Amino acid sequence: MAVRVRLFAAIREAFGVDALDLDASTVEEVAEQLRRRCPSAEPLLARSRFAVNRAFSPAQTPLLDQDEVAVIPPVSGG
Amino acid sequence: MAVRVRLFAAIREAFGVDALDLDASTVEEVAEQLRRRCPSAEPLLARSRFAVNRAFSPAQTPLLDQDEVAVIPPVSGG
Amino acid sequence: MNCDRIQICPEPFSWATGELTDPAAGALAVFLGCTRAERAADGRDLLALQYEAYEPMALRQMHDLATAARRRWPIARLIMLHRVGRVELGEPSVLIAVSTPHRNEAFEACRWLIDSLKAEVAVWKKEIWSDGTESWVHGEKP
Amino acid sequence: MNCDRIQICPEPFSWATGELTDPAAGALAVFLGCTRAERAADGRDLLALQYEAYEPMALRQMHDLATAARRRWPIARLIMLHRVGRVELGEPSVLIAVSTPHRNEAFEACRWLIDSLKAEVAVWKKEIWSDGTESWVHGEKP
Repeated sequence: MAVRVRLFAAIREAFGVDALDLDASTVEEVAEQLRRRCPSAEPLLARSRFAVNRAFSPAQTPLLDQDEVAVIPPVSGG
Repeated sequence: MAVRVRLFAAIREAFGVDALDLDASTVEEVAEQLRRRCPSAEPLLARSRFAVNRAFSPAQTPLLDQDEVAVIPPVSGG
Repeated sequence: MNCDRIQICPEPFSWATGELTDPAAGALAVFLGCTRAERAADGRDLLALQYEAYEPMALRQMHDLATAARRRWPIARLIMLHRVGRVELGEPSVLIAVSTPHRNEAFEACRWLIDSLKAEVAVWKKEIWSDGTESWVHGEKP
Repeated sequence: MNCDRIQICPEPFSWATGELTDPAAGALAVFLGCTRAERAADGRDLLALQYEAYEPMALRQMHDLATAARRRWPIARLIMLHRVGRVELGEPSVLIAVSTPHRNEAFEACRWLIDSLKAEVAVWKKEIWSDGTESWVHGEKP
């Protein structure tokens, strides 16, 4: 599935882009491709959650074409 | 001692005045004179505290000439 | 020296967030108490509240509460205002505002100040009802 | 239908007590979180915070929090605002404001909303220091 991956905060800066287009069939596959692409981001990726279409979603979540997957590192608003 | 007695809220309305000049040597004597002067106010006087010169003061507090004694019925600010 | 604003206000009061901001303060907590619409069991509607204060004593008590709060919490700025006179439905009668380094202490101080003010400060309210009756509140309402 | 104001704001926000007043609301509680001056152990001073949000998700989460709060407390009006962009020392980054019939529920709802927002909503802050360094905050500061 062709999915759009959104990156924020320190993850965004580690990758140097705020979005990536990947081909993946689950959230876990997105995580795996991100770890391979930027090993230095792995510790923060390990502490991050994922959102599919703007809702938190577990690793085994299946993806559909055009889904928006976002990496959500620990939040710090307020 | 010639003291000024300040009256507020329902006590003030019961007495029809917002201040009285009394001669009394303790807070308790002020209370006693108020009860005699307006028996209908007695239940609320019994639930009231007294302040001498703007600070809560117990019944046995001795008074000095020109003291300001205030009857403080249960408060309801806020 | 601190810059607390503590006032008994015969007219509607105004205030601004800017009065509370301080580089040391990461948290501002504000409480406003307002006249709330009420219907008595017999169908009368509350029109307004009329507040009366023993002003010099009330101000002294409010300053004492501010001093006590400053001993207990690291307060940067503090505002404590109370109306006297007639306060219409929805209008504020009391304002408590504090700024502190962190949010827990701001909430605690704000809550303690309004609770203490309501319990202790020499201010009274009279209810003014739609049928022309009026009644002083002396003690907690049920 | 309710009239909650829930926004992510790229510019300094403004609000007024009047947005919260309601005849049914006797109590208004407001919380503002601001950039607080800080000095690091090595002597650097904090200059500002830079906020970033995943805006559509953050807005959805804020609306969900408002809905959950309304189920739990009798909220008359609610405002929830969060800045993005650079927020200087003393400036507000977040505002939570609720009005309710009585004060206990106003304090509880306000506190719950800010605690939940800080724990869950997709917003991040970066610290900007006087020596030119910058660091993202991911997880509770010590």
